[in-house]
Amino acid sequence: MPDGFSAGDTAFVLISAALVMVMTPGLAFFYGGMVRAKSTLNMLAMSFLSLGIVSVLWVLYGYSLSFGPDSFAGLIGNLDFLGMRGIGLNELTGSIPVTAFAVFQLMFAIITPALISGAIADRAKFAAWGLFIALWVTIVYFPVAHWVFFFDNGNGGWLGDRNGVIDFAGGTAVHINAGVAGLALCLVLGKRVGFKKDPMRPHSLPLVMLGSGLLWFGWFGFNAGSALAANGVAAMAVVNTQVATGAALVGWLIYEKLKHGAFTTLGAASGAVAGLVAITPACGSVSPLGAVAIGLIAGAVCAAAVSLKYRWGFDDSLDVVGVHAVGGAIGSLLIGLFATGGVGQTAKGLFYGGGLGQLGKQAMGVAVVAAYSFVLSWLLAKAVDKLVGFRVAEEVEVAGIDQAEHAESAYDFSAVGAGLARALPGLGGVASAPVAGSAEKPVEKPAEKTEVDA
Amino acid sequence: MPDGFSAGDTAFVLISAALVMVMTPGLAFFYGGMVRAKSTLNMLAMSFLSLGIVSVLWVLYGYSLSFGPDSFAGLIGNLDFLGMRGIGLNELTGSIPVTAFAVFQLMFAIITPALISGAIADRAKFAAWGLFIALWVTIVYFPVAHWVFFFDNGNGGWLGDRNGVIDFAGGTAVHINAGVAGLALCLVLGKRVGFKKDPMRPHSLPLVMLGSGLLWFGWFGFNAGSALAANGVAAMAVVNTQVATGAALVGWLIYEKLKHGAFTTLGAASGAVAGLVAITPACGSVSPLGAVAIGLIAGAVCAAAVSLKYRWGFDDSLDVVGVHAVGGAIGSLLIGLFATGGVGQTAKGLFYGGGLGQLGKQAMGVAVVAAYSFVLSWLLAKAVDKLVGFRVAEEVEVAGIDQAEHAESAYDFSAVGAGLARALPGLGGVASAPVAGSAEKPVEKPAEKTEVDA
Amino acid sequence: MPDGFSAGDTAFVLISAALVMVMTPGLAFFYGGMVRAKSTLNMLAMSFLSLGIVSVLWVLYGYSLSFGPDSFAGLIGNLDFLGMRGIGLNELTGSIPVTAFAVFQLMFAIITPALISGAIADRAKFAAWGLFIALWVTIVYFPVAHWVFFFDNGNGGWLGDRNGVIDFAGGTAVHINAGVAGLALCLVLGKRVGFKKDPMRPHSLPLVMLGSGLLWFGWFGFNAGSALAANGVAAMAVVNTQVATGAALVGWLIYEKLKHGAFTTLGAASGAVAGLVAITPACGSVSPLGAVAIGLIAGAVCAAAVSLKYRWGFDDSLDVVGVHAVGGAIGSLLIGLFATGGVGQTAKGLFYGGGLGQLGKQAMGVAVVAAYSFVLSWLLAKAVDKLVGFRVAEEVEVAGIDQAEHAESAYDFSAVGAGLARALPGLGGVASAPVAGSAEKPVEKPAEKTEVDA
Amino acid sequence: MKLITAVIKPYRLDEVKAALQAFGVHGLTVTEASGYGRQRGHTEVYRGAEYTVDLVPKIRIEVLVEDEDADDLIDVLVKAARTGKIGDGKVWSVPVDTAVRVRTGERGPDAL
Amino acid sequence: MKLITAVIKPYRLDEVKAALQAFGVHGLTVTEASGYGRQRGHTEVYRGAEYTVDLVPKIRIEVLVEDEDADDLIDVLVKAARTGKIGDGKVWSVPVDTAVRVRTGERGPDAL
Amino acid sequence: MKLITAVIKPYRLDEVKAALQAFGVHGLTVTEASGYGRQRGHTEVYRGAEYTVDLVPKIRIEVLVEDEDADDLIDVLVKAARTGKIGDGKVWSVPVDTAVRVRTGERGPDAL
Ligand SMILES: Nc1ncnc2c1ncn2[C@@H]1O[C@H](COP(=O)(O)OP(=O)(O)O)[C@@H](O)[C@H]1O
Ligand SMILES: Nc1ncnc2c1ncn2[C@@H]1O[C@H](COP(=O)(O)OP(=O)(O)O)[C@@H](O)[C@H]1O
Ligand SMILES: Nc1ncnc2c1ncn2[C@@H]1O[C@H](COP(=O)(O)OP(=O)(O)O)[C@@H](O)[C@H]1O
Repeated sequence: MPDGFSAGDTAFVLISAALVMVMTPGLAFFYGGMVRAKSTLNMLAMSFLSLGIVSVLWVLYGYSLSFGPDSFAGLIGNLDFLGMRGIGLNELTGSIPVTAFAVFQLMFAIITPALISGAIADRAKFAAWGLFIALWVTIVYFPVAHWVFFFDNGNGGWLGDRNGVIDFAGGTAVHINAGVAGLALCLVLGKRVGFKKDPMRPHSLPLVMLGSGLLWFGWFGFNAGSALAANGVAAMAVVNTQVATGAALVGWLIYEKLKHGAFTTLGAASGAVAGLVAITPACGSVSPLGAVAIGLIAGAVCAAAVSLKYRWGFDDSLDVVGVHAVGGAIGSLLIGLFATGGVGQTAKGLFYGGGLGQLGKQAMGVAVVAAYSFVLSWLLAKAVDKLVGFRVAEEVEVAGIDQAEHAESAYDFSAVGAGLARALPGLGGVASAPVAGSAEKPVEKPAEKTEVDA
Repeated sequence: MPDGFSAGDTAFVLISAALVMVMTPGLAFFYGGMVRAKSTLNMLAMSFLSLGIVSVLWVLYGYSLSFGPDSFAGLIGNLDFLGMRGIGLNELTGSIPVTAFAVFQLMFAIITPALISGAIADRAKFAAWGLFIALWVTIVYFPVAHWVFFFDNGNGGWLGDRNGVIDFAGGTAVHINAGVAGLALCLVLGKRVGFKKDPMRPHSLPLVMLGSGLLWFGWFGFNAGSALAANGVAAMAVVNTQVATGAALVGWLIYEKLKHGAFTTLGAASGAVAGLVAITPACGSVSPLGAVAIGLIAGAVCAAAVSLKYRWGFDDSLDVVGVHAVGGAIGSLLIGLFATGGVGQTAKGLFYGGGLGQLGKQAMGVAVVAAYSFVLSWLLAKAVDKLVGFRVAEEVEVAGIDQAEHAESAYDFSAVGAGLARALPGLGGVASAPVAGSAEKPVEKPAEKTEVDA
Repeated sequence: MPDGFSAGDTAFVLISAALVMVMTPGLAFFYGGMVRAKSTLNMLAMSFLSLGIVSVLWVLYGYSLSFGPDSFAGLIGNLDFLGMRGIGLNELTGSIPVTAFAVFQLMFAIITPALISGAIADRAKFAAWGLFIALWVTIVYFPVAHWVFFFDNGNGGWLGDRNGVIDFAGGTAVHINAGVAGLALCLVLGKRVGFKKDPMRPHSLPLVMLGSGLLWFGWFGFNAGSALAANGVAAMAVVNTQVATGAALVGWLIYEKLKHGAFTTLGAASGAVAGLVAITPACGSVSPLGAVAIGLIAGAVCAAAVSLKYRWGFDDSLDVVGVHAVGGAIGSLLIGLFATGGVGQTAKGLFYGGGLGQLGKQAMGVAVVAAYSFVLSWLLAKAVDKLVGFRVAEEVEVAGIDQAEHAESAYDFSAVGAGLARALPGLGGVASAPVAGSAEKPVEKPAEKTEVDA
Repeated sequence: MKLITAVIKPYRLDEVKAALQAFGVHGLTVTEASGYGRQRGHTEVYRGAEYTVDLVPKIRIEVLVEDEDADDLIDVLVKAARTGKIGDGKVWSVPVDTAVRVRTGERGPDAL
Repeated sequence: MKLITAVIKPYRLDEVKAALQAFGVHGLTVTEASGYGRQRGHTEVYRGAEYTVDLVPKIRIEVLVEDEDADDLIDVLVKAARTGKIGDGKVWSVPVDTAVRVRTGERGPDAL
Repeated sequence: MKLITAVIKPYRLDEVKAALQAFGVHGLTVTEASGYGRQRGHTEVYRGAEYTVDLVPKIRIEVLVEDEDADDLIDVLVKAARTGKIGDGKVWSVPVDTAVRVRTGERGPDAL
């Protein structure tokens, strides 16, 4: 390998890429456990589909648009790396192979659209969702990643490299971006049947906890891996990620106990995620004490934010806005207060004698990404809706989208065996008769009719 | 540590070993979710048993037979390392400790027999399965691993080192080997009661998705770790693994939608695994675009292959043949077309001007391993059947093998508490009365009789 | 980075920290699957709460008390690092950043109290548990970690550094410590309602298996990471961890089959954990063959030990004593027999010509930690009980603690949708009417009354 | 007294409950069930396999009422449960000798 | 013959089973159910959302008995199931024309 | 009209369904249940603990038939469900005042 190469750094980034990859299944479980049993599979599949589509697009043109040499004013990369060709096997970026950096960043491009899916749980046509992912990463994510993550000493992305907006691991590009897109989508698709009336409680909290556990685990790769080296900054990012997350978990539980009278496990899981989101942009700028403060604030504020949807009446079903948009904004802005100047960046925050300068830059970054993401996401969602229709029929939603879109039900705990599978809900078979669109062939006319019998 | 040692490479291989280890539980969940609730535990336990037995045999003689100095013509290792003695603490193979290489390879020896278990779901005696594992790794896996994975500049295994068959991470030694063995076993054991009549749908697709997620995650260690160093080849292996898997997921879903009319989550999970299998031998030889092509092909072809069992009437219950044998063969053969000569090996495939030479070698490797595995596995299965009987009684299978072989049922969602546990299936207790063989003592005669009351 | 820094070692320890972190969710699932459905969430939340509270305390003073310069006779660290201040970003301990070491050790401080929770399943007030965690880590864990893990060439902790007690990764400080504390707690809280009468079988064995799988996976970080470098000792620790665990799984299954007539999956999962516990202190001292021996012994002995609670009548609900206290003691003592002197330490055990010296030291270490932990844990539990009451009301326990303490139920497999969620247990909703304390507002008087209707 | 049993489509439960409340019946017992009838069933293809599914989920409701209310209650139930589509279900009534309220031991009409 | 049906609180099941044994009834069939009555229901707040839950879990027990034992059996059931709290449930009895033991085909009393 | 209720072993359900079809009954309602009777129960040892399990899973089938078909139907049911082993279950019949088809409102025989 060429000079400047570090096997240690490469090992760290490659393993980090694997850790970030596992966050997407983790997210799938986190979301999948929160919906009702009858739409669990659709929720899981929405995240897994992103693993499929984005991986392919990344090779074709995604990497090039995001990290190809800047083509204009730090807005977008060029097409030098179409098909990921022209990247030498041992060519380096910093101390690691370019391919290692490319696959690490691919994992970010995968989870970002997956995060959006929580806002439109139970009601989106699967094919339409796939189309949306492809359009959204192309028109929203790839450019924004270029703005924020592409550094080329001053000739890189306009937010990060050119204007000093600090986003260590994606508070703006990933979380605000996805959170605001989620808001746009749930406005375009409208509310679920029974929103505000039915409880719509999580059907499996252990699945939610599994998701949050895997997210927490993978997030160490997400945050520390963003140092692109196994060094002191990476180590500090691990410390900050852990303690901010723990503090946010505590913060959410306390808020909840005071407000609603119980410590819920959903609160613990959500608090952890809120902390992970908030520390994402800041983990390379703050001290452990600063991280604890950011965590406590993010936990409590997000706990309050998730009930806004009931007040304002938008059905952000799984709180993508309340956790990712709000949490991402909190973390990005608090850098302006807590940045010590002594970790990954030299910029100081207000509390460390840095004045309001950095806070201003952070606010600018938050505003720009939020605005761009909201407008474009709304337009794309409208376009998809016009083209193929984004939302399933009400009867499909009531019967459970899993049957209609995937011809499956998530569970069958039948004692009798699959002969009774879908038919005995009491047995756990999350039954609901097949619905037009599922992989079914009626035996005879009357059978046809039964297709909506549920 | 001695000269040539690399802490970075060692860190990479040790973590990779941990990643490969977690694939076996992942496989257990992937398979366990696919069977009916009444035989879930047996499916899980079959994989975990491999973690137990193979680990012990590896220390005793497995490592030595696989990676001890060649004893004859590249067919098998010698006994120099019985008990893993005589391996210096800081002795190196390449840039890492020999012990690191040994434990990394152990994880491969563990998952390979576990893969086979999917072919005989719901019906194999647990003790017989344990006996089979011990015999199979000894007589089939250890030699084949020597053929394919043991390099000793020209004096190593006859397929890989001596005849240039390319198998970067185990397309032949692991997947074809296990897939073909699965075929042999399901022929020896025969079909499940109700095969082709009962739906036998997965009892928990979230569990299947969890398994596929953990497999995907661990597979980065499986493939990239096989570079035995954190370098450019390892990085390319990570890229190829990710994009081929994503492409295969998409390929399977598309095939399914066209053929059966729905995108199933089982299809998404299976497609991902098919892609992982296919890229395994090829990830060190092809470009990202080549990997995408291999993934799309593997996804679609395996999706078609899994229905052969209904046409030809062999009960490969969880599609070990359709996914692992077929997928492994696809990947191994496509190296002959897509090898660029510029990644881990210099051999070029047909599309890169290498002619048909490599394709021929690959075909030879596939054929040899398939033939050896089928014949030996069939004989071993027959032997085990003669010795201790391989299949449970029909009434046991109908009542659910978990009760008879493990004296447990997988779930009990009873609201009343375990007093009603196994008794109220409606409560989720995957009930079925205890069956002879379970850990039960009848209170009195009539109780005896109830042992088949289910 | 300064001289002596190793990116490879740093990558290894940082990833190991992530692996150890995921053990706590893994433990949550391992325990959560073992309880009845109606108290699953409380079990999960007890572990997650440790992730929250301990992370914050570690930053505030925990790290300093455990690893700050010794303040007196190797008993406790000083306050130099309050708030984790005064630690330079690139300051090293050995070849890695101090912060990397600090976060790695934090993960140990998190899982240790979490381990205790299994002893008091189904019956502890959540707030009281939180208070106990805070007190226990402060008064028990931080000092004991200092005794065992703090090395400062002879001026470190009194057990490890000053008296040569060998504990590579926490057999005493973590497992005996937690196991004995669990005994004290279950004595203070008393038995569950229905202990010895109701079956109280695991409500989800797949969840238990998931937990054991994640524990096994993470344990490689726990044990090998304790080498604090990616070297030969770390590699040997990985080998020993894997083979001892496999052997213990086999040992437990064999014992069980002989004693009770069936191979249970709970036995496989428990055996694996027993092996992991036993090899923890020894993985840096023994050979692979020694590790296999330790594993077989630990598996069989722990399998026998878990039934003592029925004989002696203490309700160590999830066998924290039988697995962690007993397993930890076995591993710690067997070092005195199996230590080769050629791995991480030079001290030889009896079987390697080292005489009884080391065995004596090990016995001393076990006794000291056990005694200290039992007495202090008992006093703390009593104190918490006096202060806020440690145990929930009997009716709450019978109805299921999840409703009362978390206002949730773990599952709802309702086909109808959440409208029937908690109400149709047959649907899997682990129903039980809300209980005073949950987040509920009665509509009207009679509603009040229903709060105990379940 | 009569015991009215209704087997209905799961998602009609809310309407039925509301209708009963309105009618003045303040108690009922629900169980999950599944059944088939006219619609007989349909075949499915899943992962290349084809098979028949003939049971669909239903909700089973039991209500105790006094004789004179029985007929009206049946009408209320039928109206509330009806979707007009096949599989709407059945309602039937059987005579009850006696009913008791467990809490108080009251018998007959007072037990309701 | 009579069919006695009891809807009780889940955690009373053990006591009821014991009482029936003592009374000399050696068979029964249990189903999970849920229901509401006097208690009507309550509202809950969960993650900022407020909604009503009006069904609570119950256990439904069926016992076939000979006519002469019916009344005593009802009393036994009621006593065993009672907690005195609202929601204790109901017990009712309906006439049975005939009962058969599947294993032997025996009819009437012998079938029990 | 009669309501025939059968409590059978779960894995006999397929045979019973087939037999009913053959007999010409085209509708039925199934619920999961569990029960005990003669067999009383058995003790189990699990992880060193010993305890009694006395309920085993059953399937509960309800069929509405016209009076004249009741007896034959019972015979059909009993034959199809029988395994000759203890725990085969019970079949009983109760009189029905009236039955209604929800979809159409048809009453009596037409409702079936
Ligand atoms: N003879 C019967 N006995 C008991 N339940 C029946 C009977 N016939 C139908 N049912 C129940 O009524 C439901 C609807 O009946 P079906 O004939 O399918 O529709 P419809 O009543 O609209 O013609 C069935 O799913 C079954 O649960
Ligand atoms: N009219 C009824 N028909 C059928 N079941 C009823 C009826 N009224 C009550 N129940 C059942 O009895 C249970 C308890 O009744 P409820 O009125 O709440 O308490 P109580 O009987 O103590 O006044 C209810 O949950 C329901 O399952
Ligand atoms: N008296 C009864 N009332 C209601 N159900 C009963 C009664 N006796 C038995 N059963 C049901 O019939 C099932 C089989 O009865 P059991 O006596 O065990 O076998 P058998 O009928 O073959 O003697 C029981 O599990 C229970 O569900």
